[in-house]
Amino acid sequence: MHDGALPAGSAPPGTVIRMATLLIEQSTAEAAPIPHMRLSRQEHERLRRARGRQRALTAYLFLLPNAVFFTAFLIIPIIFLFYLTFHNGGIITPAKFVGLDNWRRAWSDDLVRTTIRNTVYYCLLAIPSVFVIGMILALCLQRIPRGSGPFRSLFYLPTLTPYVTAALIWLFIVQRDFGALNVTLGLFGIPPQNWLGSTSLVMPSIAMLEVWRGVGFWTLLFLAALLALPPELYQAATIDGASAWQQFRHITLPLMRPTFFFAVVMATIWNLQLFDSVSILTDGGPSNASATVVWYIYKAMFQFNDKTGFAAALSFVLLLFILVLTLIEIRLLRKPA
Amino acid sequence: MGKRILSFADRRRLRDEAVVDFRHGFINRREFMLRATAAGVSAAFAGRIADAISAPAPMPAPSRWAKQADATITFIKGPHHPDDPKFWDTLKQEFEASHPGITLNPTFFKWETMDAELTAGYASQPADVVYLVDLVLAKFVNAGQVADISADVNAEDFAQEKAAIAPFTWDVTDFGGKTYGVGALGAAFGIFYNKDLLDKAGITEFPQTRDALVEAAKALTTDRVWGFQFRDSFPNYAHWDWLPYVHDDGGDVMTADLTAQNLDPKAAAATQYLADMKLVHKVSPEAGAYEWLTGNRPLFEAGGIAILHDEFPQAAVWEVDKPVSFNLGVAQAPATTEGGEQTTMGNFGYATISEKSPNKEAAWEFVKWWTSADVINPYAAEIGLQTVRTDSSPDFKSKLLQQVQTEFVPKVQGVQLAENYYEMLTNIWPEVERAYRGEQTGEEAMKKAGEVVTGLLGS
Amino acid sequence: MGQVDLIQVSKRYGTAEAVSAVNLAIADHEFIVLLGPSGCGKSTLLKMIAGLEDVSDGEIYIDGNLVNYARPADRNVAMVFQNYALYPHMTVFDNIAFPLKMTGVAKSETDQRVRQAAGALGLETLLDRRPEQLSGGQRQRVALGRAIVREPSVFLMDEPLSNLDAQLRVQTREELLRLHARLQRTTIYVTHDQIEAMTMGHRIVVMRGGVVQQVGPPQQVYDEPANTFVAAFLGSPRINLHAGRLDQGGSGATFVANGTAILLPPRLAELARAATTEAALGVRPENIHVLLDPAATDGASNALPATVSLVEPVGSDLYVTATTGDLSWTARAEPRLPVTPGQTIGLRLDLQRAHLFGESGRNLALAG
Amino acid sequence: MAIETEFAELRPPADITRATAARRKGPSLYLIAIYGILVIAAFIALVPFLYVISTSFKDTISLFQYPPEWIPSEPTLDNFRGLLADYPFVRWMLNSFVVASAVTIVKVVIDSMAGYAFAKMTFPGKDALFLVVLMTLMVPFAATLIPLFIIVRDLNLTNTYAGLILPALASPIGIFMMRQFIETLPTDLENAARLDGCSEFQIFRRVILPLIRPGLVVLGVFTFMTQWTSYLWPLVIGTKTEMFTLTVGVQSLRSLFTVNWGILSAGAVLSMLPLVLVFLFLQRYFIAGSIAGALKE
Repeated sequence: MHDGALPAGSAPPGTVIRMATLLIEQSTAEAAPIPHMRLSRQEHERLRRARGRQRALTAYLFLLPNAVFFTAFLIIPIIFLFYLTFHNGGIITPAKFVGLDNWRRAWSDDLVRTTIRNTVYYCLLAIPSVFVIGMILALCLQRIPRGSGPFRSLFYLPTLTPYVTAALIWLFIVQRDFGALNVTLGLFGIPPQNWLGSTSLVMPSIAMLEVWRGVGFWTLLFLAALLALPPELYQAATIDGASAWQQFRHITLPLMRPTFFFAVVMATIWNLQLFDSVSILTDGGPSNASATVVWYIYKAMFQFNDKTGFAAALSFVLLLFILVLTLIEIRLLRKPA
Repeated sequence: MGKRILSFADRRRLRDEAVVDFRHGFINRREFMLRATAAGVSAAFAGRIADAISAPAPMPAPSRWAKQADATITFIKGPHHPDDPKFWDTLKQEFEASHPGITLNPTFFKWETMDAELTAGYASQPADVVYLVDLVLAKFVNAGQVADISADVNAEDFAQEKAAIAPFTWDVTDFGGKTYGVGALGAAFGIFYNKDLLDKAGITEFPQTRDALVEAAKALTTDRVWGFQFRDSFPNYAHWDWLPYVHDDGGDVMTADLTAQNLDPKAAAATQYLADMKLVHKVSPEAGAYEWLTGNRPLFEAGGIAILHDEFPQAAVWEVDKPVSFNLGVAQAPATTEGGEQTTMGNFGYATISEKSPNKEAAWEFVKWWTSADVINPYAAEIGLQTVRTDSSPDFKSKLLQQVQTEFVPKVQGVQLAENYYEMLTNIWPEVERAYRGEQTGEEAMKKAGEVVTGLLGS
Repeated sequence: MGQVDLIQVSKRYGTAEAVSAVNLAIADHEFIVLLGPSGCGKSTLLKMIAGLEDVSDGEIYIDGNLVNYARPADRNVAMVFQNYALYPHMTVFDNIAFPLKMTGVAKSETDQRVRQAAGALGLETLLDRRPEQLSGGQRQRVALGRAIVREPSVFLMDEPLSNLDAQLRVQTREELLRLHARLQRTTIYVTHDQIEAMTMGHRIVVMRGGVVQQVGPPQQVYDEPANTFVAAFLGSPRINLHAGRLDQGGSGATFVANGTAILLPPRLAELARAATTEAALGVRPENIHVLLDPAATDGASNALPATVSLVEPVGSDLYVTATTGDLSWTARAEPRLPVTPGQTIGLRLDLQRAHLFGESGRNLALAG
Repeated sequence: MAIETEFAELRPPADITRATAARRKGPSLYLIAIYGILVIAAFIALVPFLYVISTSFKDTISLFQYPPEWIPSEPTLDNFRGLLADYPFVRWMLNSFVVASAVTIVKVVIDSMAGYAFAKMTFPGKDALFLVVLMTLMVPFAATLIPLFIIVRDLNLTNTYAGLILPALASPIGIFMMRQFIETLPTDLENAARLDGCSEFQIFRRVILPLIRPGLVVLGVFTFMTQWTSYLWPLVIGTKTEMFTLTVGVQSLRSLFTVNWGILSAGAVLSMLPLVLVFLFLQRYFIAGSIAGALKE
């Protein structure tokens, strides 16, 4: 096929077919006699339903083991929790039906508003920073030729620490006189800070603990996603002269969208349920500055008198809050890449 | 199911071969898995939940004629000493030796989750004897979970013992004329001071009034030593250091008859006094600076604090287990004015019998045995806690504990037992903390605290 | 026995109809090809026969028994997938042996049958390799081995050659035909490549938009296309197809399109009478003869002067595209014909072998 | 030899993809900066541990000198000896190990089965069920603690391994991960196996499971780690000291009345050791197989 330019005025080969197809309509097969089906419609329906049932049964068999534990140890407790929201007592005292009191209180109680504000403030502090640091470290790990193995293990170490140990370690770190934080700040001449004792610093210091604990997990998540990206894209971009930043902006970020989607959704769900470090380190103090929703649920359910219904209602308020946030995130992040 | 009494060792051996102890009978692993999955799905199981939801079904009361023997008493308490489990192994042998036919099963809850564990216990199948601290006693009595033991307590054979236990404990365990527990032991709270630092500053006698305390604290404060320190955050039970000052001024969380709040205005002066230690006199560290276990105590041990509010049982550690390098003294919180009343606060625990216990007689035998002088005193001495007996006192190795038991315990001011007491304290404390940080005055803090208490009294 | 009957078979995804009311009777030992552009439903139809897709409507019979509701394994069919679908974690031997192991055939017999199948396909030396260590052709043969070893009554092949390079494709095509000749198993072969269809199938089923356009032996479908789609789809280079009008003038029927009038021979004139005025004329390139001297066309009713627009030498032939007025025609000529673009030549149309299509593209020569 | 070296430069660097920046001769400023960031980050990750490790070798007296000694002047093993003598630490470690591995093994099997059903099978109520699975992720565990405790106690499972293991089998995260992972497998493989005569279960065992081994390892490491570090449930369900798990045991060292920091840090160090070893061993899988696989949309 030599591709000399076609002489002017001649119609390109394609046009012939296009005109012809205008006339083509549905044409019938050859005129052989049309055979008809041997089974009646009802029989087919019956057989089809039987097959559907058989397939569903196999699927349910696959789900059965999980379903047993799921119902016994998660669904029934949640149903029992929901039952509690309409009653007072019900655990160590006979349940007294109180209608929507608990739900109303869960919306109106001002400590609930404080705890929601604290929890959201904590998430705004912890999630972006853990993602940014995680991403930076992942990018660095991807670029160094040697030694990424040991670094990976070191970063992952904090994630392996049980909450309790991490909180105890953190007590050492934020200790006023010989804590690592104040000692390092002292080097720069900054006076020792009252980390867990001041209302403005308590949430940032808990966020620091959670970032210190969580960054390993997110770094490895992002690194895994980076390594899974096809290398030839980067080679092409380098040949086209794209700078490292342009490559990051136009190749890495868009392709990492599914990972970000998983990361943001999971991080929101986990961080909105912050409880362990708050209950061990500050128990919501000082002056409820570090009080989170789950901390308040735990207190109301176990420590206060006859507040289990309120605590149950508050847990569902938290569930709805997380659900709404997750649905928003799904819509925001799920846009086609 | 025939009952097979196995020695302790056998039970442990079987236990380790993952054989499950299923209500004192033994079945092997395979049968257990069958039952667990069956229980997991069977309708009966769902019925079980319905029972738990409808009402805490009282366990079938054992008929009177059941032989006294063959009862197992489960006892649950919080750990008072790292070696508590060992102490209770020996106590178990002693009890079983003197009470043939009753086996004792001592267990522990953890202080941090005492409420969760006890609530869960009462919700299904609690221990027969439960050690309840006064903070939670009212809540569980109010919930009908604690047995009324007035009959046993007022019986003649117990009269002599009853008289020997401090009267304030009987007031605490008395609800509507009935008695729900026997005082066992507890902790009194007050002041420790570094005698060497005081001598160096020329203070020969520990200050008895608030003004004297301020002057002493100022004299003691240097760039490396804090003259006076007290706990200021709720997880450290800071309200125990605040309440004596409030009580000296005639205030308290509630009025004596527990019907109205008693903070506003009575507690304002005490709150301001303590706040000024931090804000005006600057003899105490800034609020929240030092956490109790990793801050105040190590600092005091290292001679960084002259006068420290803490719990007296710590005297056993600082005088015997791990002696500090200086002379140690104990004292009560100072009175408001010359010759005024000095208060010692205390938090005591009570042996109670669960309403759902099937072996209440055997449980009472154990309570009587444990709270008796010749059992409770040596045990208290071992763990360094104060007892509530007035006829005798434990021969503490620590002289200071001896002094606390004889001088301060009789003057202990008990806790005000209303079932919402814990929630009141949880909501009052943020206001006190704001006063300690100077964000509001004592008066403003107590005004809000008073509203909190009134609100909770109403519900 | 490999008799396959499709009766009113349809497949619906929601409202869209991927396959609509296909009726087909496939004889035993027959090699039938489902041909059509991608998305015409041929693969879906194949998967319905295999049982990998449910039949929305209609019935499928294999060896006389209804298989609509039978499990794929119980239909005694074997399938070769487009991307071979070899188990990456198993060796070649295990891949071929897998169907026998799954249906409980004794170890010794499995061993013997696998070696025999491997031998037939020249895979003896590769038995302990893993799929990723094989070339495309080798993998394709392993997939074939896995199908053969089961000795099914029907072979189903879903574009098995499309991933091979051109040269290997021709060679494998011949091997498949030799295999079919030897095994005599009914084979249903799906492809979008018309050359494969023409060279391999006893019969071809041309499909479009889920509808069967025509069924018949390759040469017959080539020579008597049922409609303009079949005519255009078969034959390379494509048939010259022009829409126009029919005039029943005094001297007989003429076909007029964009200023070019062609007198129709008696055979076509006969057909033209039945058609409405709208019609299309189709002439295959091999039925157009290139005349170097344009003057030779005057006087002949089926010869037209034209100016050359494109010359495509393909070695064995020369394809010349020239235009008369607004119509462009492609003709097949001798490879060394001295023709250059722009030159005016004559085109003689062998109208005896031309096709006349009526409304909706139906070939007027075919009945009904 | 000269020719060989001369050509050496001409050959392109071994791996163009991994280190596009490494092409320049010698460690460039860019590389130094990257290594710098990594070293600082590693230091920050490690410092808290160093502190605890050094404390675990100090005897409790010299713990709170000012300024604190980073490297203990006279390191002693008393804390470790005291820990192992006074507390059933080995038993706690055994408990943690038994519970974590039992949950991991069962979870990997039942979650991959559920994941396969959600990824590849069609059945009525599939989307609704999967939504329920996701919703349960959002319920704070603390809220279901009491109802769950009542159920487990009514089953008479307190202070038993079953009481520690069974409730943990109800966590939904594994199903979500497995579905994402299995969805990435090409359907042709399954179809080939169906044609070869496999029942659904045989397809799952012989085709699906071998192919998702990296995913299984990721789920395994994740579950083991979550169980090993879980605190609230073992705390409530195990009242006898010999039924504590490590996390509960270490926390109980900090009993209200006396805090022995030396013993506590020794406990923290020993409780970390096994998990670090498990991670180092499986780390290659943890990355290579990787969560990315599980996340392809």
